[in-house]
Amino acid sequence: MEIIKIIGALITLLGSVFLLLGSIGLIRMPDVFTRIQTGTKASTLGTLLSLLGIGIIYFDIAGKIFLLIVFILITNPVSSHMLARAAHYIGVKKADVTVVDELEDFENEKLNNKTKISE
Amino acid sequence: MNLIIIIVLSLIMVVMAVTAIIHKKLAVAVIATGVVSLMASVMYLLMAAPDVAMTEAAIGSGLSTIIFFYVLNKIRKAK
Amino acid sequence: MANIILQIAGGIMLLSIVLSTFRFFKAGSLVDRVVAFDVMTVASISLIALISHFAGRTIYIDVAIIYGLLSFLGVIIIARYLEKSL
Amino acid sequence: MEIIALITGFSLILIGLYGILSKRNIIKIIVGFSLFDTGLHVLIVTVGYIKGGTAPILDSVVGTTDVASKIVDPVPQALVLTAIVIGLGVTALMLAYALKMYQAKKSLDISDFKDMKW
Repeated sequence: MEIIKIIGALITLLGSVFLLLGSIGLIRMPDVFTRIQTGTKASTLGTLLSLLGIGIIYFDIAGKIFLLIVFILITNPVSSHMLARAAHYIGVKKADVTVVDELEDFENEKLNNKTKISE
Repeated sequence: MNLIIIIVLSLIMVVMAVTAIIHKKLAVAVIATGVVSLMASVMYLLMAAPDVAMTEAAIGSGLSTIIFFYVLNKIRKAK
Repeated sequence: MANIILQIAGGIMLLSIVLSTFRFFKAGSLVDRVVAFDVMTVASISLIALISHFAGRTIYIDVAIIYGLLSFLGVIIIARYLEKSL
Repeated sequence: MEIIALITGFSLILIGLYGILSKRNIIKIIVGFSLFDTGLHVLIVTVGYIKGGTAPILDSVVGTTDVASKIVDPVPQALVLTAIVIGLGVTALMLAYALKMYQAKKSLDISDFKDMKW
């Protein structure tokens, strides 16, 4: 039994290290969009791993932990996607090293098609 | 461990409350109030009150922010 | 042994919350602050699960379930406010 | 541990009171009221805490025989639970009045509303 508890604690430690990496990236990244990306990916993975470790230690509440993991896995990327779209819409400045912006290309193409049809 | 957690949470709560009062933009003040409510919820859990923590999480940090932003949007639209 | 490892993990999670508080103060726009708020919420869900281990009551996990259900509503409403389409 | 939570609650009450008394924007006054509310709730919950106690919920950890020596006081928690919900209602009512006042005079400054002053 003790070895299972140590395995669960190590998985929780790994998850907390991912959370720390996410917030270090939140400080060091150059612009808003990269900050959204690192803040969502790393922190979602860290939370999933640490909850999984707690679920391994206490096996009788594994159902609740599974439910919580599914909720976080669904809701967290959706909210950060909406936030990134809002940031693009209000015209937040991008970093100088940004090369590809597919949403802007898509909207320009749609605008061109509309003007072509109306002519 | 509990002592360290409660000291850090208290510092964050006081600093965020001062920010909510002295900042000029209204949206920043509302988000800072949400952070104060979030940390207060974890503090209730350390004070052995999980039912109060649940209510504070649902109402103070979720619903209150939604009402504030709804009214800010209405005020911006009426301008 | 397992208890010491979990205490170290709790310390790292607290450090993560404090670092995202720095980003909240040194923000360039409103979106930065909202991202910092999101990271703080997710880190405190993990912290609640650890506190339920330290207190020895597994019923504290229910608070984390409430957070996981309701925390994304605030971020979505702020995003709609920024897009001017609420 | 209790003394730190008490200091935090008093600090939040004082900061909120400063915001209510000194700010001129109506939304800022409501934010100050919300902070005052949170500080008061922290204070009341901390008063009911007993050292070494656990949550007043009966399950396999807390048996029914020696329950009174293990749990904290549940009455302040029930009071705070009611006060949080009533605080939400009061905040919503204040925000609705703030919206109506803005639509009447196109201003959020509290010193523009002196109709009842004589």
